[in-house]
Amino acid sequence: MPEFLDIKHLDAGYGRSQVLFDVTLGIPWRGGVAVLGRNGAGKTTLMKTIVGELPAWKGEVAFDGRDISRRATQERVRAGIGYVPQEHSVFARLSVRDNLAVGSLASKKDDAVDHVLTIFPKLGQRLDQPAGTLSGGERKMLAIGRAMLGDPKLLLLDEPTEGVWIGVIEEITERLIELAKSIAVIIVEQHLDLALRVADYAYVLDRGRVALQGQANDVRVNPELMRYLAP
Amino acid sequence: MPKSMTVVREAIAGDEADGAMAERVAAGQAKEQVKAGRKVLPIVEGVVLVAALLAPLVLQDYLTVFATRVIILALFALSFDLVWGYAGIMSFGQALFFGSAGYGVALLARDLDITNIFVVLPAGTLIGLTFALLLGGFLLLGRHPSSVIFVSLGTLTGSYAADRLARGWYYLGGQNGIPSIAPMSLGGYEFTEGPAFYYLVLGILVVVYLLCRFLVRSQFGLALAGLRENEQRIAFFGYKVQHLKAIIFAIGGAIAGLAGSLYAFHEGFVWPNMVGVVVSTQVVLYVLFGGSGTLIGAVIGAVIVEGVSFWLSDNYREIWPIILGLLLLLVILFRPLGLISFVLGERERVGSFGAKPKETVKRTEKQTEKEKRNAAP
Amino acid sequence: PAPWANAAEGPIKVGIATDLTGPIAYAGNADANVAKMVIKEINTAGGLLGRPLELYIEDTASNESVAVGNVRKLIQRDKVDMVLGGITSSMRNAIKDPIVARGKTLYIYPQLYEGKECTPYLFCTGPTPAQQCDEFIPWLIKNGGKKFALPSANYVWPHTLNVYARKVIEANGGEVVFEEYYPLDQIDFSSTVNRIISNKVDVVFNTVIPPGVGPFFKQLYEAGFLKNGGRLACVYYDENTLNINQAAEIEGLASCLDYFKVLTKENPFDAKIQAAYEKDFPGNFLFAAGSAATGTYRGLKLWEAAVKEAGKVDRDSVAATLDHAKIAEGPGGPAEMVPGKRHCKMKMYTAVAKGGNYEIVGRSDGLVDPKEC
Amino acid sequence: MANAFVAAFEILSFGAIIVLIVLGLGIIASMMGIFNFAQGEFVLLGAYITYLAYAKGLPIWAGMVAAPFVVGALGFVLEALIIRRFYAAPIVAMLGTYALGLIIRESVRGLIGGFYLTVPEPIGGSIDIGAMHISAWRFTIIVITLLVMAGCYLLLSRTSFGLRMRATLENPSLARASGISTPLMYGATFAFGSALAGLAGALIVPVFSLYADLGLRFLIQGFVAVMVGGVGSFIGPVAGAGVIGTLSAALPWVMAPVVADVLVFVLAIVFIKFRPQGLIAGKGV
Amino acid sequence: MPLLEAADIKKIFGKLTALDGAALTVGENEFHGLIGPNGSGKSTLMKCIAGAEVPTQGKVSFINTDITAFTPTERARAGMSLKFQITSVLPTLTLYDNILLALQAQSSLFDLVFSRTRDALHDQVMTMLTQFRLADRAFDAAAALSHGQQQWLEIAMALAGKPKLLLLDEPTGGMSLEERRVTGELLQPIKKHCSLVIVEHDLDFIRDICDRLTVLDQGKVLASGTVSEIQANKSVQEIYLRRA
Ligand SMILES: Nc1ncnc2c1ncn2[C@@H]1O[C@H](COP(=O)(O)OP(=O)(O)OP(=O)(O)O)[C@@H](O)[C@H]1O
Ligand SMILES: Nc1ncnc2c1ncn2[C@@H]1O[C@H](COP(=O)(O)OP(=O)(O)OP(=O)(O)O)[C@@H](O)[C@H]1O
Ligand SMILES: [Mg+2]
Ligand SMILES: [Mg+2]
Repeated sequence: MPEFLDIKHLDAGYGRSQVLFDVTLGIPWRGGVAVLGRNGAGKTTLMKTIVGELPAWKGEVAFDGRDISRRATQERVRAGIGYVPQEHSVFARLSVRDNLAVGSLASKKDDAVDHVLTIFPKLGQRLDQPAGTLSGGERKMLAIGRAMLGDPKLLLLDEPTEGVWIGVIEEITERLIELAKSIAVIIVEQHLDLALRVADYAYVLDRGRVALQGQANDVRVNPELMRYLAP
Repeated sequence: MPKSMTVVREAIAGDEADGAMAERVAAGQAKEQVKAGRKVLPIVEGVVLVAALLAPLVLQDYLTVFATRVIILALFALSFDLVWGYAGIMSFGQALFFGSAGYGVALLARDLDITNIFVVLPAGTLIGLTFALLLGGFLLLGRHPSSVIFVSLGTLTGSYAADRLARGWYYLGGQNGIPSIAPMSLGGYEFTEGPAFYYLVLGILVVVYLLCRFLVRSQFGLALAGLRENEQRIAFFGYKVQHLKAIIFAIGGAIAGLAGSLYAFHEGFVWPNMVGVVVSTQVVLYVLFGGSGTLIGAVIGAVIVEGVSFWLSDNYREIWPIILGLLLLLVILFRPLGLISFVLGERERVGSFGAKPKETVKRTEKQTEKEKRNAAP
Repeated sequence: PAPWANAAEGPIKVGIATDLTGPIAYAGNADANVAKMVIKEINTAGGLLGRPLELYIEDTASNESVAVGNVRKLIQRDKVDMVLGGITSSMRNAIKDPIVARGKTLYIYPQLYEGKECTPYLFCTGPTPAQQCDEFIPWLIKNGGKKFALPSANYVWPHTLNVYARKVIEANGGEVVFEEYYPLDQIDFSSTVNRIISNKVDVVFNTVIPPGVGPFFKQLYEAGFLKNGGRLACVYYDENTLNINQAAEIEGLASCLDYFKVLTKENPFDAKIQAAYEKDFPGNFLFAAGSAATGTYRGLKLWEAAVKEAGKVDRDSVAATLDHAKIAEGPGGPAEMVPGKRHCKMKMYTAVAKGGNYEIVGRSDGLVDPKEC
Repeated sequence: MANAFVAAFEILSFGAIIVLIVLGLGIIASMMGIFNFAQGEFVLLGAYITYLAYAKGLPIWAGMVAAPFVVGALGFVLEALIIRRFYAAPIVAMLGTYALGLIIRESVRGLIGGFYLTVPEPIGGSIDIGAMHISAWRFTIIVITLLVMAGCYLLLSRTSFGLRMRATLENPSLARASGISTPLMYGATFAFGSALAGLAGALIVPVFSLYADLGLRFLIQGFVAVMVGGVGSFIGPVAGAGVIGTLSAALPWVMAPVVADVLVFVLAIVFIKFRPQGLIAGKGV
Repeated sequence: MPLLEAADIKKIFGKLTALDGAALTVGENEFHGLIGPNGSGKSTLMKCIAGAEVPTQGKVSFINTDITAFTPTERARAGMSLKFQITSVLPTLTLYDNILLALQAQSSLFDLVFSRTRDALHDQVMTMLTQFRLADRAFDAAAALSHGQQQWLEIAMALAGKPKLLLLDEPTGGMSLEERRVTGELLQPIKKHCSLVIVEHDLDFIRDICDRLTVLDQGKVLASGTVSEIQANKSVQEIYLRRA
């Protein structure tokens, strides 16, 4: 049986500089997958290529059995991919309320926004504030909330806990573990512990190549791991 | 509560370099041409200079006169390029300085009979400088930086208002402008159109060009680039942003004023369009067409736009404005960085202030390799 | 081509600089057409001094800076013997120096204008304020009333014309209720219309120009000015401008020019040139007085006469004979230069718009003096 | 009293005309971040289409109805072919649309031969109230302007269109990542803004007659109105247009028109300088 | 005498009171950590100190001068340097130019125009780039860096001006544990000539490098003291257990 998201021999990059080299990975229908690697390893680039913000130079991206590597981002998203970018992850001039409204444009559930607000009560107090004026952590919460509202079948999270306070990280982690029971989650994360708690499987990128992969628990104890994460 | 609103805007603008902007930068980056290494600019500059020096020898009389005009306009384009291409200040009303200097020297000639080149050119330069300081001081300066759109539409409106003022003001000749300006003089010699005037103007252009070139390649030029990229950010480094903007805007105004006074004497008349929107837009087109952010691009743009319109109006009399529009559109669409980008790489266009890039890279690459090995456990 | 007697000396070069593009292109193209027609006519008749005429047309593009460049082409590249052209006053001002002072060439300006142009070697063949006002304003006072309003576009022609008009109005027992100037592209005239209505003005002596004039007349009409017996007067209104408004909005508008198309009914010569023009140039560019087409015709013919008399084409000789040149036939009748004045005497007609066409209601007894310089 | 009423009506009607013209400009500027220098030419095209219908013997209102659709469709096409490349650079967009405007304007000039052509109003004459006459057509324009304004407001506030549009402008890549089809949004918005310009042109041509510079005449005034009102919302530019239109019609009642003309712009710049966010800061619709 | 003293700072955004009488005192050569839950006002306090926000009320003094009314430029020239929470490098300029821009900021106009410091600064630029492991990308545009690399560059730029007080707002966001450790090591040597205020969520990191801590909660200072004092503080433990 094919994987839910199947990436084969993917090359990608910016302009003429290639960043990803022959990346092959598979994401199952359910459960978490962590993508690790040091700064500049190509994690964000991989995420962008999956949602289609960057074109794949070579190779194949298949989602739900269909090749999506030529599809526009919005089509991929409508097909069920949710994405929390690393930077610029909220609509800065739109209010928090409108940000959430954009997230739920495609959603059928009425109480979805309320649900997000129970997860992140902090946002409830900031509904009319332009999202650009939120604090760093609040912004991340909003971005995650927004992506969750679209009922994705595959959720891509690019460093969702950067700048988030430990108290909230715990909350987010639990939600993600919960979520990973019903959908697929790809998480790029520097908190190794967190990442490997959410993920069952992990890939480690090094200079644009998959350097290491395996079950989360195996990767965690792999002596090679530190070498790929240290600067 | 106006205060807190501005604060909100500022927070948004300053903090979250907004997504659209990020996309812009990324788009620009993606187009990066890897033509580094070779230095193309000096070659282009040299070719243009030689061509300009030889032009009167091969051109007929009237074409030399035309070429003189073009060179004056190139000087004007230079002033705009400095302000927009280097410092990122969108002066959509650059004609205001050009034209007011033109009017100024025309009045000197008409009312005071002063046409001495050593008086009128400095006077024109000074007028341009003063007007730039006044308008710039009003529009650009202040605690809260003005947005590009505000500056561009503000200067545009300023120039529009000046145009209308000139049309309405009888002393300035109203709609008719000031005709029959006496030629510029030096002692008994009169600069009428022709090769002498041409070389005079070319000389001035070369000197101004070299000064500008020196300026933008100095560390001051780097400060200007910082200003263009993110004015608020560099204030936190300790740059006196207000001074920088005032200085560069005033220099731009002064050069425009110099060009305007030359133009007035060369054409022999000034009229309201000269301060207005049409000429303001025209200079923006020159620079965009040639390639903003490279001094030579401004010159090339002026030469080509003027040359092409001249040729078109000769050969496609009825429809030349349409063809010109089409050409402009095509260049803007397919060469948003201007014609110069055909020969010039992105990096060289944006400029780089590091010394001897190649050597340094090699040296440090070795070092980092070593360091990486060291860092690895 | 005809066998030219003096072919060896080469053709005589006539330069036309006029607005072929831009806002007043309709006038410029008509002028260029007239020039083509006249030159062709002269050439068919054997040329001038046994030499063919060669026409050089440059576009002044309704843009003074383009114009100067292009006029220089005529002078310096084509080395024409004479330049005729320019429609607006500002255009004349811009190009006269390159032609006359720096270019040392003869310049003929064909358009009706504000007068006061007394530059040597510059000859004007269109009507002057005196020609347009002296007979017209008394007629207006008789057929409209004594209270005049002078709404005007803010540029030189209206200013200067109004000074003259005011003198004539007051000399004939009329009164100027107000004289006001507007930006050239103003298109809302509510306050003006209000002043006209509330001051019970009899005659609106208008020098507002397009684009403002259309909305202005419409607003006047809608405010009931015509209904209450008001009279519109506008001395540049010719057949071109009739279309700006619907016929009802300008019913009774009076104009005073050197030519109207209706004259073809009474003048065989006018009928002849009108027909010749329409045959060659059947398009939209009308042979009309307000766009300087008649002045162009007159100017070229006067110049032809002058060259014939001089027997040479150099500037000074032609200027000397053009000084007193005459033509027996031209649009609207004969014309002659007033010696020493470089302006032209011609017949003037007063016409009134009725249902979208002009009717001649008055004609000058003889040639009217320009009273300039 | 009667005089004051007429004055108020006239001033209001000119204000309405400016609002009508600025509507489309404002939507494109606020929603797409593009100051469209060709907007005046879209107005011109609307006027020209109305004239064409009239010249071909069709009823004038038919031309007026067709104008917004034709111009809107053209806007859609132009967006896909040209404008789309400009979102990355607002200044380049100004110049690009300027060139586009030049092309359209000069083509239309060629088509109408540089003349001033009259188009009669479908509802002509004046409404007489006692001794006062007010123009029936200007009155109609006021009514239509109000209706169109209300319609746009509802569209932008009651449907998700406005939200999608603002999201797209704010951060296109994130908008795509939220499932919004940004190309479609841009196309639709630009077409909508152009259609409004077409409508404006159709409605004002009987008042001002048709000529090639018809639209250009309003352009800078429109930009100033947008700035005064505040970029970033629908209401802002509309309010700005109301103020600028009313001001430029009202000032000549109390001072020399030539002075009034310049004064409007000077006042506007000073206002914007000290209240850069505009009359109505970019909030809500 | 402390180097920096911010007293009774209040910042109100519309209806929201982001800072409610917060205070911060930093001594010379002191590394001071600023911690607290999301939205507690840490970044806002940093901005008030650096001049990016104007406090509604309160006073900031720096090296015995009241700088409350100073512009950011004046503060920078007085010896302050800030790294924003959200990276804001100058995207189209090269890394080299980014650093040089920061280094030359306080040169006189004359020196800038005649490029009198260019050569002198060259080695410094290269040293900084090498220190932050960016040297091989010295002539790439800053926009081409990954998020983490941009953080490095930001820190380098903040350090470049040789400030007396360095304000770092979450400098290690997006860095792995190892990378954080290296950053900490890079920061240690500046202690000789510079004080540091650092905002961080990673308590281990903060503990490692800071001398003193201030804890903010809902715009108020909850506690301030040495690391061990704070760790022992009851109310601090409480909020760190409480959910946000
Ligand atoms: N310009 C603004 N307008 C309105 N509210 C604002 C503005 N700036 C900040 N806030 C609010 O003030 C509060 C404090 O924000 P601040 O950025 O200082 O938090 P922080 O402590 O840095 O949080 P984090 O750890 O998430 O970065 C937040 O709730 C934020 O939403
Ligand atoms: N816009 C761009 N243009 C060119 N190169 C880029 C661009 N963005 C990133 N890169 C390069 O691509 C490589 C991978 O970047 P990427 O952002 O994917 O890294 P990352 O693994 O997400 O790192 P981080 O942990 O710092 O976020 C880096 O070397 C970076 O310099
Ligand atoms: Mg990343
Ligand atoms: Mg913060």
